Amino acid sequence: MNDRSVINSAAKTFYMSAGAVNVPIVFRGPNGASAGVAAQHSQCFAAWYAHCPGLKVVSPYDTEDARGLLKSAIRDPDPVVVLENELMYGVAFPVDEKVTDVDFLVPLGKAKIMRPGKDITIVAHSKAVETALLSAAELAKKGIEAEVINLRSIRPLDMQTIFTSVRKTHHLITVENGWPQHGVGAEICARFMEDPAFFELDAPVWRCCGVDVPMPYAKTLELNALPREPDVTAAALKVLGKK
Amino acid sequence: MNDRSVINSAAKTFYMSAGAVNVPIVFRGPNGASAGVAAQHSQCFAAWYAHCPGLKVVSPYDTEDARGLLKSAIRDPDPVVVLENELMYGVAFPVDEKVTDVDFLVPLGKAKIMRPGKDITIVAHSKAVETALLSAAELAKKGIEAEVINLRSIRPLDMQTIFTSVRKTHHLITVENGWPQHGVGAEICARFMEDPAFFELDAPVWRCCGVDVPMPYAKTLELNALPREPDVTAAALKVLGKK
Amino acid sequence: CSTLTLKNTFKCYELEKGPPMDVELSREDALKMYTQMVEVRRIEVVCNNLYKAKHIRGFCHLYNGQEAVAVGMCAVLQKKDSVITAYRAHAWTYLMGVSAYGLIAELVGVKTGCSRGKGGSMHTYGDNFYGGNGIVGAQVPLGAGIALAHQYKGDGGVCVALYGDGASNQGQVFEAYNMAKLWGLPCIFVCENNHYGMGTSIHRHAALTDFYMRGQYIPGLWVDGNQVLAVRSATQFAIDHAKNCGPIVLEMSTYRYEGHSMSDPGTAYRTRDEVQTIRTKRDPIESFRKQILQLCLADEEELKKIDAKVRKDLQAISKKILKDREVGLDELAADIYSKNLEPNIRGVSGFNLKHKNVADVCFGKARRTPPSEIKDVPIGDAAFAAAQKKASEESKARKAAAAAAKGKDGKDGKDGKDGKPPSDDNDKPKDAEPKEAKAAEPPKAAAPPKEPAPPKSGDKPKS
Amino acid sequence: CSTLTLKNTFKCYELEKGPPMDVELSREDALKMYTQMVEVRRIEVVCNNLYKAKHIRGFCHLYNGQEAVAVGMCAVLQKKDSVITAYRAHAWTYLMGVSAYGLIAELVGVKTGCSRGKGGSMHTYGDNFYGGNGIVGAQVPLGAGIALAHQYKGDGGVCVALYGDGASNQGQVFEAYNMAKLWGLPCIFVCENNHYGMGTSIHRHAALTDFYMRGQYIPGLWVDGNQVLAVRSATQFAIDHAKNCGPIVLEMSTYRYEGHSMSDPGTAYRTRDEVQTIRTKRDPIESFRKQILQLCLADEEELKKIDAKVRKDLQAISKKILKDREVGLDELAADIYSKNLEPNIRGVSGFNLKHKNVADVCFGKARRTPPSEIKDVPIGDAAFAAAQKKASEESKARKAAAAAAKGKDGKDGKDGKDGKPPSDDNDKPKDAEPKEAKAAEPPKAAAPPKEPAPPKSGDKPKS
Ligand SMILES: Cc1ncc(C[n+]2csc(CCOP(=O)(O)OP(=O)(O)O)c2C)c(N)n1
Ligand SMILES: Cc1ncc(C[n+]2csc(CCOP(=O)(O)OP(=O)(O)O)c2C)c(N)n1
Ligand SMILES: [Mg+2]
Ligand SMILES: [Mg+2]
Repeated sequence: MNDRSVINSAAKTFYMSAGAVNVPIVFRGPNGASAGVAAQHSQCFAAWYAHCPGLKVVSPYDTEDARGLLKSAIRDPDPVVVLENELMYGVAFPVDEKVTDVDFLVPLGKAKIMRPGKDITIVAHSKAVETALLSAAELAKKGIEAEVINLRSIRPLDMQTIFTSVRKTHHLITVENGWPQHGVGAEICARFMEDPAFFELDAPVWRCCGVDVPMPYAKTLELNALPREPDVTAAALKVLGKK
Repeated sequence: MNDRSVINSAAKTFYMSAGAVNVPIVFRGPNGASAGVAAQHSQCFAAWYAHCPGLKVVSPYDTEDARGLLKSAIRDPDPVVVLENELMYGVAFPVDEKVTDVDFLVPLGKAKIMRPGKDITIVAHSKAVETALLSAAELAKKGIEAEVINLRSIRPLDMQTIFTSVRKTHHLITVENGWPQHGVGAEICARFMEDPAFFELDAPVWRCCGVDVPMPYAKTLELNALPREPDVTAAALKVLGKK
Repeated sequence: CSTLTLKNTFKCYELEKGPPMDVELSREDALKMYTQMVEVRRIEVVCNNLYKAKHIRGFCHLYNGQEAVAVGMCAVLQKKDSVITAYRAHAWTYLMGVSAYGLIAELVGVKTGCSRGKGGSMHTYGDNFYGGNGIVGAQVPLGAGIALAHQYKGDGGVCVALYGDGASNQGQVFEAYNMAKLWGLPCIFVCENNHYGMGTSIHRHAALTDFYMRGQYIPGLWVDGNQVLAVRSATQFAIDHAKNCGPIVLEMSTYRYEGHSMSDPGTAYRTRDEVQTIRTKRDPIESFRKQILQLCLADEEELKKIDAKVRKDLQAISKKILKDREVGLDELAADIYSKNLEPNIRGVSGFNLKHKNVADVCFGKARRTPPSEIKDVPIGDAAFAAAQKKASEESKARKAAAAAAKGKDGKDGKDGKDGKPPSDDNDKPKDAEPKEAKAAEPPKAAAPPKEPAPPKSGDKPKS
Repeated sequence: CSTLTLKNTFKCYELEKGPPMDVELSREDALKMYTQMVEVRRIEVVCNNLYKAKHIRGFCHLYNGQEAVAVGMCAVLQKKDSVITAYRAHAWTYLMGVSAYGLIAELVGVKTGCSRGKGGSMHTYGDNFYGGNGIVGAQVPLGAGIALAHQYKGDGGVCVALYGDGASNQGQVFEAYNMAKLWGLPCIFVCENNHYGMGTSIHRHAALTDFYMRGQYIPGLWVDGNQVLAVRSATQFAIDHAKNCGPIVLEMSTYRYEGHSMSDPGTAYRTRDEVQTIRTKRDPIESFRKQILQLCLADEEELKKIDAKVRKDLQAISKKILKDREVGLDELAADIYSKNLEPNIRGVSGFNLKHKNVADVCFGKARRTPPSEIKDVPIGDAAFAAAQKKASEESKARKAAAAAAKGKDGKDGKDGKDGKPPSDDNDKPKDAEPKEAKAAEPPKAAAPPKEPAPPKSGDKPKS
């Protein structure tokens, strides 16, 4: 099953059949960089899949996301791509009891505010949410309240949640571990250009992305190939004009 | 040869081998929508390939582009993806004599100004350049001088040419036949957010893209699934605040 | 009902015996199949004309010359069975239950088309007909998946997955073979060998042109695909095989008269002579007509009447379709998703379109698997483990019986040599039952589900 | 030099005869191969330890138990031949000329690594060694492509494309088989059957576990891959075959002692007993050691000395590597492109990195094909047409000779029955020479280039 099959057979059939044949399938698997596995095993496919109408694409961050989004994907009548992060497989998160309910679902297409704040909005997905939260904690020490948004879904993108947040914070940065060009952050920038929320921005949107190189193996290079807390914090300060 | 092979074997090898093994290969073929061939045969892969470092991606529009870019691709020591447009195969363009020279090359990574103008910049690639040119002609009738830029290369993106143009015109729209989300226009929007040229803009950048649906077969739907001259002209007028 | 002996119509590969050579043919069946063949050919004639008149656009792949394959196969397929094919799909679409009107209208791109004009020539669907597919070979693994659904549901159906000689070289075909064999799927792989890919003769694209053998470890049957009765027999044989023994590969040897698609005159890579010879000597309709007359199941007059009626009906349909309209522009953004999440869809210049679902007014509805149909049956590795468990239990039972017969203790059904309980073996897929402890040799295969005989093709090294 | 008779080491598939069973072994070769096997095993022991000490990270696939395959094959490969394999690449990397230092350093991720620490365990390269590849099966079509380069350049080299038993089910392997056979490529496909994929025994992943037969129309040879002499003979045989007759498939039956990768203890899907039995009865190093002693090519003492020296050398290397440094951060953006076009590369937060090329200070240089090496030789379809033309000319020559012998006219070398000139045939690829007119029957294959005997596997339907 290659990428073209996902697109051509799963994503397009409902439309091509004018609604006669839906394709209730879930594609799930590890996505993005793991540790020390080098270029061929480290690639974020979020933007690739989310480029294509007909697919729904989700990218869980924590336990709640993983369980709730996967269950929603399975119950959804359309093809859903669930992009999991290998590094998060081993991470335990405390969860609310409701999460263990058999019918616990996280709605597809809705972002989640992980931490409220009034000074700047940080949008991220998958493991980058962790980076965003770390950065928000750091910013808090400087008296800056960052609102962290976990996208959860990449297609559709829940722009309303972001717009609403920016109407409050007037500043936005995006954080992703994928490559920049035609990435998730790029689309968010474009959506701002095209929405009245653009005029709420006090500074241009800024992207923190994976460095635009194949993932190197060497540890220091690998560490530096993805955005880390200080990068995000620095970007936030820059956007806020505090540095 | 599927997309992952293009990326994993061709794009990443030079980096993974620390420069020991270069991959001088050219992938060429028709890209994007043809006529009446429906969803499975109509998809623009420009953004997909250009997402990936290690690849060079070009998207010729006319005869000069097709010949010059393909020859450059063949002579280039790196993997190059040449995205041709099936509908342009049959279109003849008048060419300068120099184009027929055996050593005629079009440099990879450089955009071309197809028509100079001072009021608004229209950036496009592949067949959408035609749409942009038609729109420029239409705008000229209204006394608006549009500068049309043919991207030619999608990776690397020649942002300098666009920035320079916008420093003059202060207005920008992008035109592409591919889907909007994480597309070529999206990246251009993001680059503007991150560059001082942002402050040269008198209005947000606007994208004209393929409609966010799989390509339908029925003729009227098909026609309406891609941006046409009136769409681009309307977008230009809107960005210029003339409507 | 007449009996008739088939000649030179089958070649077997790794099969003990092929289909019976004596076949029965009733007057009713004869007339039905004859009519269908005439219909599907006539449909293509109509499409050809509509294309030339520019009412049909884009790709259009005609089936002329191959009619006996679709008609012969559909003659024995049942409602519960399913079919998936490539882009040369007109005849299949029609025979799987889409009306000629719905089919041709789809090609013309109007609202009355079976996909409301949104799919076109290659993307037509019906009940248990999973469509044409424009990506060479892509339908084959999908077909194996449909067969898996039949197995999972236990509905007794088989899936027919059709592909061309050119497609037979696609890697995904071999991946589908492998999994179908491992899991014993009720899948009939059918290579419609019309001797050419897209301008490429079989000898230039395939290293082994015996397509019925290319499953290698899957039994195969070569069939004269221009003889509708041979096709029908072979299909019945294949259905029985698929249900009882798992996958089988059929090669339907046939020929296409027209070019690959409408843009190919079809003469650049083969001689006019070649086409003419097949037309005169092996035409599926002509030869069946002769058989019918020989067997006196109908007379010349009757058949001519059928020809005339089909021609007239289709002419009327064709005329009527041209008066139909395309769907409205509102359907550009219809049915992207079965359950849409974002009401506004981006048009060329902003989020100015509204998603809508028109599925309900179309021929089918998005069908969700009702909870009652969701079963807890093992598939894939779990099915494999279940088969192993069953085999192990049977062997235990046999041993226990033997031991009992010899008057020894039955050891409580455990047979671990070292006294370990069977569950000590770590090689079990999740959810699988414990099975016997392994020997130190690399493990031997348990019988795949439903597969009585082990594969034979692999057992004959020469030295 | 001693002579020795191999036993139970080969099984042939579609081959008239296999490699000779009597092989010669010189003292020099014996010691060389013995040393190499000890080295590559010791390298893995070192890697294993370094991994456990967290100096090596990520994936790390050890070769323990399979040493005879790489050592036996490299014993007869020549400088002009090339190799490509999967991620289980350490032994191959070393034997293809990368120093143990460069190899282990790469795994440790330091600057002295053969890929400067940027590739890691799976991405090591050398002269004519096209690397490991982390994508299961991806190296196989690349290998066919390298073989095409050998054919194109006419350099007399062959390409060895290695893959695992699990990878053997990948569709792209079958696509590579087909094209290699059609074009007569000098490609040796080698399935290193270590009996497991990633925790999946061959019987759970492959419908036909005779991997040497899976080329179907490509001859195959089963080899006891734990006997280095068998491997060496088989490889020489395969090289001769590949050069003269095109592709061949070798199955090297072997076993891996360790888990799939370092994160797999390797005991969940097989018994400890199974591993232990192979270790004691079929270890490639132990059994070769016995052979050497039996043949009196060296004495126990000498071999022990080798063991000790290898152990000592590698310990020293390992120690030294741990003092090496990683490349500087400036190399994060180095060598993305051989000819970079955009000086600034985007870092995590803006275009703040500079691209640089360090290829020149590394072990190799980006090699461009010099114009003198670019040839106008037919490949692919053109090669096919050329072969057809040659066959046709030969047949004309034969007929002419026969006619001359019978005293008839030679017909000016034309033999079209209807007097048409041969160029009347439209079925020619662009650039190809005209060839004989076709009969009305579907065309028969011309002999593929360099392939003397037609494929036989397809000629045996049972009924
Ligand atoms: C993956 C893919 N590759 C190439 C094509 C272009 N193409 C369309 S049909 C065709 C030939 C297939 O021939 P065959 O399988 O023999 O089917 P036939 O047309 O004879 O029915 C090709 C190469 C495609 N549609 N999809
Ligand atoms: C395309 C692809 N699918 C899956 C994987 C994950 N994977 C890595 S190794 C492996 C098993 C391959 O086994 P085999 O070919 O027998 O090689 P061995 O490890 O035994 O040498 C799998 C499934 C991958 N790397 N690439
Ligand atoms: Mg065909
Ligand atoms: Mg293996």
